[in-house]
Amino acid sequence: MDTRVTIAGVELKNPVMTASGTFGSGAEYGEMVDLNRLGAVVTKGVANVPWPGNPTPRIAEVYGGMLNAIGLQNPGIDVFVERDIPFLKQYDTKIIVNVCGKTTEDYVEVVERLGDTAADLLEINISCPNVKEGGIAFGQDPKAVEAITREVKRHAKQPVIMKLSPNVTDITVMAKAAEAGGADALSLINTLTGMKIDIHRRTFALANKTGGFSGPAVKPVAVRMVYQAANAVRLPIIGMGGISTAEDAIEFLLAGATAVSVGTANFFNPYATTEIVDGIEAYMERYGVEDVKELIGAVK
Amino acid sequence: MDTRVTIAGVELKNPVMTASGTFGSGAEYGEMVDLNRLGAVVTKGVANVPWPGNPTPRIAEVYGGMLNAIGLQNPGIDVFVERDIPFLKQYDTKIIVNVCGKTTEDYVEVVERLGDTAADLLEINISCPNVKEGGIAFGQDPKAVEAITREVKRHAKQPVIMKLSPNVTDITVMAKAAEAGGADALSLINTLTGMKIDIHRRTFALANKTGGFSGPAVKPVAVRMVYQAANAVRLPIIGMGGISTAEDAIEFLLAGATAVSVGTANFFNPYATTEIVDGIEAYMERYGVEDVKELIGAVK
Amino acid sequence: MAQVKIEAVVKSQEMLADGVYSMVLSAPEIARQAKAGQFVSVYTKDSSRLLPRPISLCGIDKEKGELRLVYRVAGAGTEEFSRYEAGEKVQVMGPLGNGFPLKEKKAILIGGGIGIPPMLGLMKALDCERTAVLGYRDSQLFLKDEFEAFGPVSVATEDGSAGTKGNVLDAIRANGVEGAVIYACGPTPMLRAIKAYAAENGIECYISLEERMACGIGACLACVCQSKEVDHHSNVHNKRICKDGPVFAAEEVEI
Amino acid sequence: MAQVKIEAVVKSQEMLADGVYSMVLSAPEIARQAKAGQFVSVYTKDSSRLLPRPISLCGIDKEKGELRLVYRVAGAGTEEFSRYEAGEKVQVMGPLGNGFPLKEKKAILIGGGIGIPPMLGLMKALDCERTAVLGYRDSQLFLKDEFEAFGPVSVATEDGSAGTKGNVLDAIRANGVEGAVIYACGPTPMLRAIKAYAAENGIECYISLEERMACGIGACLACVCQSKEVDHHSNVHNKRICKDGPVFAAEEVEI
Ligand SMILES: Cc1cc2nc3c(=O)[nH]c(=O)nc-3n(C[C@H](O)[C@H](O)[C@H](O)COP(=O)(O)OP(=O)(O)OC[C@H]3O[C@@H](n4cnc5c(N)ncnc54)[C@H](O)[C@@H]3O)c2cc1C
Ligand SMILES: Cc1cc2nc3c(=O)[nH]c(=O)nc-3n(C[C@H](O)[C@H](O)[C@H](O)COP(=O)(O)OP(=O)(O)OC[C@H]3O[C@@H](n4cnc5c(N)ncnc54)[C@H](O)[C@@H]3O)c2cc1C
Ligand SMILES: Cc1cc2nc3c(=O)[nH]c(=O)nc-3n(C[C@H](O)[C@H](O)[C@H](O)COP(=O)(O)O)c2cc1C
Ligand SMILES: Cc1cc2nc3c(=O)[nH]c(=O)nc-3n(C[C@H](O)[C@H](O)[C@H](O)COP(=O)(O)O)c2cc1C
Ligand code: FES
Ligand code: FES
Repeated sequence: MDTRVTIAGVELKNPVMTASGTFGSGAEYGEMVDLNRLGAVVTKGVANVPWPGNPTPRIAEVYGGMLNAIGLQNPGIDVFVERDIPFLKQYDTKIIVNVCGKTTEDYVEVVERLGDTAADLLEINISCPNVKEGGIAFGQDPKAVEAITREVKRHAKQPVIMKLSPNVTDITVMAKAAEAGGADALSLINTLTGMKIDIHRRTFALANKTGGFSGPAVKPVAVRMVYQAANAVRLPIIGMGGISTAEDAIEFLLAGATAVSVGTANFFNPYATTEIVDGIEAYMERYGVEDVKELIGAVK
Repeated sequence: MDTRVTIAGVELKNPVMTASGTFGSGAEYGEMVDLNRLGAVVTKGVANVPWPGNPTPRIAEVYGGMLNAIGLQNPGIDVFVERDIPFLKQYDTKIIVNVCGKTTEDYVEVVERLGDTAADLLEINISCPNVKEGGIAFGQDPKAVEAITREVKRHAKQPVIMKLSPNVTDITVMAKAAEAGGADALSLINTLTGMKIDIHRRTFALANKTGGFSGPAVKPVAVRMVYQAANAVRLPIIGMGGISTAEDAIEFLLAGATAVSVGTANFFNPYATTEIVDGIEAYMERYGVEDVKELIGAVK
Repeated sequence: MAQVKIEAVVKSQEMLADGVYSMVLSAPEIARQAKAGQFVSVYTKDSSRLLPRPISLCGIDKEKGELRLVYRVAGAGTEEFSRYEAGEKVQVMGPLGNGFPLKEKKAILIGGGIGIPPMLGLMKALDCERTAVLGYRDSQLFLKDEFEAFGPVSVATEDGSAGTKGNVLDAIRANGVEGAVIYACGPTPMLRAIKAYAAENGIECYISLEERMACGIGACLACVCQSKEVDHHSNVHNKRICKDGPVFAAEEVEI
Repeated sequence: MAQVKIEAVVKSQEMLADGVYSMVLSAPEIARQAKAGQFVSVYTKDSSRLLPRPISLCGIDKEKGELRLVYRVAGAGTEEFSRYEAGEKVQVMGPLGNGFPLKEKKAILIGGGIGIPPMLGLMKALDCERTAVLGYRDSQLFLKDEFEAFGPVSVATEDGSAGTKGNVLDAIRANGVEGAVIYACGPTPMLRAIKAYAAENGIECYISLEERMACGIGACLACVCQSKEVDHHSNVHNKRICKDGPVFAAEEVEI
């Protein structure tokens, strides 16, 4: 049985990876999960300098999911390169570094610093709904998507995955803009913008008022967007949004994703990623699928 | 205790109404629910001529909600005016007629036919994701929103509520466009576009491939959009999307809605609407709220 | 009176065959009004699954106020039901749908697979000569002995391990089953074949259909089938299985 | 070893005061490693509520492999827990967090409201002179008698119905409670006052903090508090309560 998939020339032992921001840089979950079993670990977003993130409360539970407004707290690229990359290097898994920034220059700085590291792929987050500058501001305008993609590509040594926002009228427009800018792959979806109000205290549940909505509840939107994007561009797609079981992961593959990321599910099932790896194999066995690549985009 | 609210000059005995398409024209649920207790009944969308709707399967269950692709099956305005309006007229509740169409002329024709009926308000659905022509095509472009609003307003005798799609980058742009076109009120949200794939049969769960996603799972997106729209325009807003309890309804009021619609919840709890009416009163009692209008937009 | 949504109590649960269960519910408000061929909407307790599971009435005990549901585990919802033990409380709405018309003619009752249970309710309710033709996958002939109390029973099995090898029509032909009215419930290909058979032989025929449902009471228009005549509700050719059906005269619908 | 997520079994459940429950879980893999001041993440069975409910360890029985959780019903999740009976299975992850440092000095243990339970675990774990100061709403003095087995106990109640009327600091002053190290858990305003009190009096002080959590193990950065020094993980001034805490030296954090 062949579970390997390839993204922009990088071969993953299986299509299962972690979603940025839900798995740290792997160290915390590494106590419970064998990182060697994952196709890739995608790290929390890292910027050129340390970011303190947003005030608390940063998360709220909602029906079938959660809102977060972490605000991209991160130690900055220096600490990251010194500490987190060497940590991940110990494992037989691919390293995908998620990059955030407030300006194009910020992104470029991080990307350049990563050039001579062991990072296998770069995932550029232009879709974080929780920061005032950068983030989603880039991800909701096709011209901005194309421009930042082009600029990042000019400076990147590794292949570049553009991570798109679902908070748009037409995801195919954004996907095509990233393709036009030279992206090697796409990740989608980042979180939907959501809000929760505490009716007893009459306040917002999050200090930031709005937050990014993730978890099983968002899956139908994510599957739809992956399907639309996969049928609009020729790039490999990393699908995510509500994946918590192997069935969910397979749904994304059938919709057109080449690989999948598991995010919020880690919080309620720390063993989710490896259970999904096992579950995909069991499905392939059951239906006599020799090569996982046969599943990609098989439902049209 | 005063639970009355006013939308475009029409006074509702309480802010609880049904969401279009989930309650027929009231007759079916009337066997279980006392329609006299509702602020208003919003009917299933009606077009100028009968529409057969989409092939089955038209619905699919998803985590915390459902997808539907009914495709606006309806008997056409003639049967509607003859049968459904007189039925609703028997009750002490307001009648809001939801209008759909493929072209601006279709909408105008229906609106004109409704002019001398007992309909109290018109809700114009420019956001149905399940029909090829009309529907969402109008609702995702601000110029089209403004134009159709203006045209409908020119022909409407009753106040006009424009029903907006959440499948947009910026809901405030659409809200402002409707306001500019002369809308008297806004309804939001219609359904999010979603997809489900049956991994065992390797087919789409819906004959239509995509469907409108509704139910408790979508609430955080709906609350956020109601809040954003309420803070962008001066129009009263009818909030909906995942409301199944009084707590949910109050969350929408606090976010800025003047009234709320209950949709998918009717399917798993036919008594949802009247339970919500009771629950809002209990909340007002508990917190000493004399007038429900104090709650509207109280969280900023 | 009309349908109600109530909290029913499980009286008993029993496995009849691999994955096929019989559950008796105490639901007097529903049982009082119910008739054969109607169904109930059963709700799961798992709040990620909100839509009703429509299940036909296999038995109605008006005196005890009980309903019997016989169902196959088909997914997560029915799997949840199969774990209920006596005493468990369940949200149930009903009775829903029209039920079978009770004709005073020699009747052939045809059930295929999980379409068998509603025919047992009808078998009991009819008061004329009647014979049952039951199609199973294999030799696990659930409910068959209960039908035999009311009339002769022919069996077809897909694997040939009992009765006629093949489908219900094979069993009808093999056993020379005759009648003046057919009632049938089962998979669509079976119903399609029966409709054709009835038409050819000029036999009155009623079939019970299935479709995905949301409201279960005729409001949402999810569960339509194509009807020959313009339907009275939507003024098109779409009858609602939950409200106008699930039982239709075979010639009324395109399947 | 490290934290694990396991299926624990409820051994007993008891109401201690209005809305305050004591639940004992069999969870040997966690109990074996646990220490006072740590907590566990408890998951609800309702699949609409996915995040963990962090609950402190009130008692750890390493021999029996049991954990005791004492919790207040604060919302839907804890309400669900309160309905569990012996035999119920529960998903639990732990042990989480750092726990209290066990100093060999005369200790004052201060618990306010639902901050009382973790102090009982510490009261048992300490092996030096120790006194407890417990702040309650009213005369329902849950767990008080259990503290008394290990040392003197002072009580404050908001309504004055038992002990000193007022808060824990009022009780400390009223009873002339003295010590060389303070351990405290309770609402933030109480902790803030204790921090100031300890600083004024030059007493070493450890406080246990709370924040909304998603991962519970330091990966998601949801549960931060502001720290005086740059934290080693994110290189900013944000310590993670779930991983770097929940217990902090009072001067380490801004509250
Ligand atoms: C009028 C009617 C009567 C029925 N009577 C019986 C009966 O007596 N015994 C029995 O075993 N089954 C019966 N069924 C089928 C039964 O409703 C489904 O097997 C059941 O809903 C599956 O639920 P699940 O959660 O196990 O499966 P899932 O596949 O997880 O269900 C997902 C969703 O699809 C719906 N669904 C799945 N299969 C069907 C289906 N075949 N028909 C309608 N909705 C479906 C479910 O209700 C749910 O909303 C009947 C269906 C209808 C429409
Ligand atoms: C380290 C730590 C230890 C704790 N120890 C105890 C204890 O021993 N006994 C006890 O009764 N309570 C304790 N709490 C508080 C307890 O976690 C909350 O009361 C509980 O999570 C409420 O859940 P709910 O579903 O009942 O309420 P809801 O309000 O419905 O919960 C909604 C969401 O908010 C979270 N949440 C709500 N209140 C809190 C809170 N105060 N802190 C963190 N998350 C919260 C829930 O976990 C859930 O994700 C502790 C909290 C922390 C952080
Ligand atoms: C707590 C949290 C933090 C996140 N941080 C990041 C981030 O730093 N960079 C990023 O690109 N996406 C981030 N995301 C988005 C996820 O990577 C993912 O796109 C989204 O959560 C949808 O997947 P899920 O439903 O499986 O969680 C974060 C999500 C969560 C829940
Ligand atoms: C089965 C179904 C049919 C619907 N039909 C219509 C319709 O005809 N016109 C319309 O404007 N909205 C229609 N809607 C959208 C609802 O009115 C509502 O906007 C949406 O479902 C969100 O609310 P909810 O989550 O409470 O269901 C329909 C929704 C459902 C589930
Ligand atoms: S299920 Fe709603 S009309 Fe039949
Ligand atoms: S809860 Fe995730 S870092 Fe603490």
